[in-house]
Amino acid sequence: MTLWLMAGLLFTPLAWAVLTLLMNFTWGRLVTWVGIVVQVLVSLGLWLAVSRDGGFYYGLGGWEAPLGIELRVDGLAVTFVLLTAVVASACGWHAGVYIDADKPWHRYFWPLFWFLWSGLNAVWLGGDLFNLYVGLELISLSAVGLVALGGKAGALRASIRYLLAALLGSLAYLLGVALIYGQFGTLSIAGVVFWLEEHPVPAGSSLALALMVTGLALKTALFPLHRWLPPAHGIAKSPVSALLSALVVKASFYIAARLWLELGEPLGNLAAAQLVGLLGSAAIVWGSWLACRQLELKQVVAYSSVAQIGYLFLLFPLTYSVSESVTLQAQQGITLQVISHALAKAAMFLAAGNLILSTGSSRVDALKGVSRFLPFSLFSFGLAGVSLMSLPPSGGFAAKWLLLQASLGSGQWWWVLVLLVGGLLSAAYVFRIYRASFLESSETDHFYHPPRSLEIIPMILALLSLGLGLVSAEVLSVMALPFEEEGSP
Amino acid sequence: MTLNTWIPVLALMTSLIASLVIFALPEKGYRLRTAVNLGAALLKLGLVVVMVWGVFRGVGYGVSFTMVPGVTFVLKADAFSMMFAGLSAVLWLLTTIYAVGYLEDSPNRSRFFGFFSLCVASTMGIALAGNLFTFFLFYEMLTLSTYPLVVHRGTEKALKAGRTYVIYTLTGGAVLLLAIAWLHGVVGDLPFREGGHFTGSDPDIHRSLTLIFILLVAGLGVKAAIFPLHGWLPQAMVAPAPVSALLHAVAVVKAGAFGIVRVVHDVYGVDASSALGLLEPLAWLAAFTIIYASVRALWQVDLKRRLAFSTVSQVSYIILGVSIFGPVAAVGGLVHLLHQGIMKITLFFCAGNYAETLGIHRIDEMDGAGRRMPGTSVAFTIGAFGMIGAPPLAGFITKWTMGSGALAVNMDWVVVVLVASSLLNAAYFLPVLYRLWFRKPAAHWPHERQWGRLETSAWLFWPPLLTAVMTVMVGVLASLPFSPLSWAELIVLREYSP
Amino acid sequence: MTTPLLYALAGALLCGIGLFGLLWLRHLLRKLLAFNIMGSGVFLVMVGLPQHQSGPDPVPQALVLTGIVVAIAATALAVVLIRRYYHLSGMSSLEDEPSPRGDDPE
Amino acid sequence: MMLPEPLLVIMAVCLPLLYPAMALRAAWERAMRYALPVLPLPALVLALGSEPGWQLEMPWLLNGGLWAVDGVRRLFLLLTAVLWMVAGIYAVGCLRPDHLRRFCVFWGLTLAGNLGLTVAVDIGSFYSFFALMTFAGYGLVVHEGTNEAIRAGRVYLVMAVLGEMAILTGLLLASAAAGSQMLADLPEAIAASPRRDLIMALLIAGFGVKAGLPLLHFWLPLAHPVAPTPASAVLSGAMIKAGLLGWLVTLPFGEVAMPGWGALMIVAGAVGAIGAAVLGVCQQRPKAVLAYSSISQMGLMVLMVGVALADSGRAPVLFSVIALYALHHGLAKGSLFLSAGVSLPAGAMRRAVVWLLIALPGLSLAGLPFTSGALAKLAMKEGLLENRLEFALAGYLSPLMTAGAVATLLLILRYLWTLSAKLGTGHNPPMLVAGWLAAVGVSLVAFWWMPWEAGGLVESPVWLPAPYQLWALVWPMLIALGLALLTLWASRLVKQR
Repeated sequence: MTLWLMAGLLFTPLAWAVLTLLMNFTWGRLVTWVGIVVQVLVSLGLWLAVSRDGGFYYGLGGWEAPLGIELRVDGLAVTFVLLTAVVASACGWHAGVYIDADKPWHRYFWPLFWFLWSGLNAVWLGGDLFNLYVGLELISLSAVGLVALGGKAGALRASIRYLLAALLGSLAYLLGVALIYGQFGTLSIAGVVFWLEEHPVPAGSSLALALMVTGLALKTALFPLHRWLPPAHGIAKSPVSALLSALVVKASFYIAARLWLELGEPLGNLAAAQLVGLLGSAAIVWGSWLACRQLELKQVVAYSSVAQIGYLFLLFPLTYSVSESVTLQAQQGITLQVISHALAKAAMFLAAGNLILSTGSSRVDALKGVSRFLPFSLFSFGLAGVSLMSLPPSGGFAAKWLLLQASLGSGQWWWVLVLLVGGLLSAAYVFRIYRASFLESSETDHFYHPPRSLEIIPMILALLSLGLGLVSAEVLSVMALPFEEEGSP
Repeated sequence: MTLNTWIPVLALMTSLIASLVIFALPEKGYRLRTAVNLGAALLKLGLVVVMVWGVFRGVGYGVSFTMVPGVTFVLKADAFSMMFAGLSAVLWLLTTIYAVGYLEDSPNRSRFFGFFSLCVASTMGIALAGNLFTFFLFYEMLTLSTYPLVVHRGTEKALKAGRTYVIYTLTGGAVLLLAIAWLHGVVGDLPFREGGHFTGSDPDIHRSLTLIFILLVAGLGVKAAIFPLHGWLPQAMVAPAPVSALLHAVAVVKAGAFGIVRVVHDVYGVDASSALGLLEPLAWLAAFTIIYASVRALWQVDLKRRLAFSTVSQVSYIILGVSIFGPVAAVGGLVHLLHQGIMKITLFFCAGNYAETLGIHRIDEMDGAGRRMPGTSVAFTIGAFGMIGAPPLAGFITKWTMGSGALAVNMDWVVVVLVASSLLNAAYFLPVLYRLWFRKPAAHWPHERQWGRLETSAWLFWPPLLTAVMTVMVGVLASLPFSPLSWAELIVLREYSP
Repeated sequence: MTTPLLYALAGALLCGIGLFGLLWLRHLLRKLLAFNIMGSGVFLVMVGLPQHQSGPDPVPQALVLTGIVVAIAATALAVVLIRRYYHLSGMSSLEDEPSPRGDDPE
Repeated sequence: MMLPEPLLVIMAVCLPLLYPAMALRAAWERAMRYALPVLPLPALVLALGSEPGWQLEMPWLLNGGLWAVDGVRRLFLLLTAVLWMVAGIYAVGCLRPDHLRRFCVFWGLTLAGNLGLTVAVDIGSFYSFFALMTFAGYGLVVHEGTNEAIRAGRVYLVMAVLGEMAILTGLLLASAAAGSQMLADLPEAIAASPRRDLIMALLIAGFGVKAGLPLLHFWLPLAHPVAPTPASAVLSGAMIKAGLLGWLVTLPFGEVAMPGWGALMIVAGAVGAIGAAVLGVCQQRPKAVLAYSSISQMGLMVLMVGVALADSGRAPVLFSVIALYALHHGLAKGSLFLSAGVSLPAGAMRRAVVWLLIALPGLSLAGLPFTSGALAKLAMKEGLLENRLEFALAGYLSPLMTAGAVATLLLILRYLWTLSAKLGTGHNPPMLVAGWLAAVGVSLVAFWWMPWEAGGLVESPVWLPAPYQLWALVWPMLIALGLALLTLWASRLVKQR
């Protein structure tokens, strides 16, 4: 059964990518929606299977590592697979209605969308470092393509900038992989850990880790390597922005986190961990600050991503040389942050897109007084904002709670301040939007209500991110021992 | 899962679902919206009455599940939560009636009532929360759902007030979160328990406990508007009258005060708080707030602002009451939770009536309004005298009980504070009453509306009268069973002899 | 100093040059070429560094093959984008706005 | 069978308390006006018809309510009921139609408070009614709406609020010391309390505001004259006695001798009695003179309170004397105030009768033989006899009383003098006359059938003083007359120059 599920999971996206490449936009949409159903069902099935029976290793086509592709199917991975399915299908659904079918180049949306999806699945499930690289590249290239779909010069500039950053990050990562293989003779993280248990740490091996983490940080847009992100996320079509912010940046972070959790203890050092944490904090503050200053709605959301990504990197200091329980809390907290941010940010971008459609302008000022029309999307935007502000009962709150506990438990109280200030700063930019919408002005008497299907999608996502906090214990229990799985080297 | 598990959840859900339904209703669906509002309010009141009776007989209502690893979400009905729940259920009903009349013909009513119900759901959640974590959850929800109401008018002034409000409350929330998380880190997940948890606790953690207590009070003190964290409250008075009435007089500030009482009584335990030396400074702070805000109120010319400062002052009575280490004073503090709510809502209703019917906002415009609107003015008079502490009204019962309690534990200075506050209250309320009844009315009112037979719309007319009658009744019938005083005595009995 | 190690060092050098070019050059095609140089350097390191007693390790060879495919795909995409960008804006670089020093990989 | 007394007492309090509800309908204004005299009727029946000793328990009321009537309270209740009733009759006649309903509302509330505090035995309801009377009284004071009335009202209110707070604090402290919510438990507890002096000071000052204690009296000469005439009558006749009653029921009489407080009160009383007379004779307006006269008379009662405090053994006897004096003074002062509003008839004979009826209650105050005043004065004299008292100031009491009597008559003469300048000729509304005549009648005649006690101090038949007593009563009056004539002559002289 699981074999069929795995096969479905891996090959549907690729197959659909090829299939849709051959069609125009309208047909592609129809086919994609069928594919989405298949993919969601498969992801759900796999998630259920793993949550019942536990994780396993899966050699693709019966080939074993190192030459074959070995997949690691554990609770965390399938949770992310499911998350991807949810967010991507929401974006796909939304895009089908949102994107203008008349522009000829828009038909490339569907293949790129499916390549992106397959790349994401490859990253979540990837077991060895090189396959992760391939997955990352697949993601990057299709993401760049999606950004470029905007078609205007600005979109192209943003996408080229994005592409260069992504490629540089990939190469840095690949160089790290090369060094690792050169030193340890294996590509599997578990293998490296196994090797390190037997031997003393060779000199210079920290360099490999540093290179990989730096490359991935660049792809994740950690401050101060974040400057490619806001233009790309801000200028892309709303469903694309949602995909990029919700999932794409998470993929590179996911690899970085796995590397750090396995290799951080032997290869990393305290200063590096604290430095990464510090950069994360700077990202939180700086990103939020800039988000407050943006004039365009989607830029606000994009800078908010920069800030929210900062939280993720608090994982590094909070798991380095601390007690077992703190590590666990930090991991759980970050996992929740990834999920809730993915849901909330996707909801926010989609809602922002709808609002732009409604008001006919992408500026924050244009929202003046729209709340009197009870725009559904504004409501979704607001609910997603609750999660971003990490207020209860959202998943963001649960994440923040766990991170607070981890910071207090590890004695690194300075992250507590960062977390609290970050929450307030995010409130500042979220409330800026609310505020604008409540301003009564006589000028706005026209308001276009987008189709219901466009409006309902961000609402579902926002509600999911809001409700995540209430069920976070269950969600986390499925990812029992996240990132850690004894496996064959 | 028995029915008893579900009753608290249902009580919470009534307003939550009402809120969603109202959001979904079209703006023009006036009758249906009113029906949903009132139906939900009545249903909730019924559920609360059932729970009050049950709690009195010792039935346990509650539900809990693990939300985040290590933390449980607990809804639980105990005597104290029923006090707050009862207050919000009763006043929600009245305020809904009032708001229907107040917002007649004004825009954005769906939005208003939706968020309004959401607020009440949060208040209910705060009342029924069974541990600090759950409390915090609803506490923040309250912040969020009140913001749209504060800025409802959409004017620059309202938005500015909303901004101030959000800055204050979210910062307070952050501090509170820190405190709760820290406490959780030190001792784990603590359910509210009568008598508290820290009696005879390990001396090693006393320093942390003290710091956490300060943070908790600071966080909760924002909503409870303790000096110097009260700045948002007078500004938030730009909101429509029902909002000022229910939320700022009752729900929001009470949420803060309620939280402080919870912390002192049911987390730390009154013995432990006293032993840690935390109560005395809190009492002084509350006393200072009482006096300070009353003095500030003297200089306000806007009626609602004056009432707002009065709220700041009165809420600190609750805190003063619980921070005196003695059962009788605690009764006085707790009972004020209800009394202040009833009295202040009366005053705000009346202020709203004056504004809506005659266009009066400033105190110097109120000359002779008593002749034009006798019913409202009688209610206002009763409310004001209640605030002053004139017997036999609600405020007197509070002051008398608290004063007796303070004397019983030899904190004589509290009596001085009470008397000074009463004098100040008289100084800022009596001139208003004088203008109402004994000045000649102006030639014409700033903005008069005719409503037909009654002095104002019937929706606006009856709620303040009812609350005024309640103000009298809870005072006169203070010794009946199930009166606020008796209920507060029950709470304190359970707290002091757990 | 074995030959493979020499390869690896040369690869590292190429990487450095490529990185320099990627960050320093303005023209987009030059940047792209710099990327390719850097990629070649990485591949050199990859095949050069891991050595078995029994001669070259076959695994990196396979990996590098895949890597080259990926690099070609990326290059192709980049060329398409740059061309289109040039058509739309008439510019061959991204420098229309002042770029702050050091923190941006352009 | 339900006892009639509890029913009556509830009616007595609730009737005036609920009466203001009639103001809701403008059409009932006329009925409201004519209902004024009916309001104190149940209280009157209660005071006359029931024997003291019953009580009504209401455990649900405030902190546990208990209403009862004992001997002293019964007299106060009687005074209150009678005076409010005659003033009510008078009010029907004299009220102008503007703001009539407002006046009636405050009238009813004030009356309810005044009656209620007389029957209340628990602290909560006593204080509640006291406050009700105080605050509602404000409405009566400022009713006319003139600048003067408003100023007087402000002073009244400020003093009243301060007084209320003093009472509240005092009661709170006393109640905490006693651990009880009943007035009856307070005296003992106060006597034993370590904070005795503080409590005493607070209570004396608090009730003293109402009773016109010197230095706390400022509001009184301002407020009494400006109020409408019937309101002045009840203010000066009945409400002022509420302060006295407050002292009687709370202070620790008979528990322990407190010479210090006693002396203080005696001095205060003396200052009040004589000082008020000095100020009073300089007043131009008749009602102001009467207000000072009230302070002066209250001074004498304060004096007795002081003696009762100083000499715990005499307290029970003095209680009945104080009650008697209060009753007498209330009725007489009430009819004097009411007389300030009548107009003189045309005929000379009738005029003479009217003047006689105006003067008689005044002379009664001064102790004219065969009046209630004579009885009260004699009882007081007997009660304060030097040889039965044991404290330092006892020797000064007799001259003080004499001086007081002189002062009283001087004030009355001054009142008549100023009144004669002011009273015009004209037609009186019948109800006004009826009210006034009733007041005079009650003061002069009905008094003798009232259930007062003289504590066995005055030989019967009480209304006929013994010769030596006669002289004791008369010679201060002669002095006063002499002084008055002297002044008159002197002023003529000055005018001629």
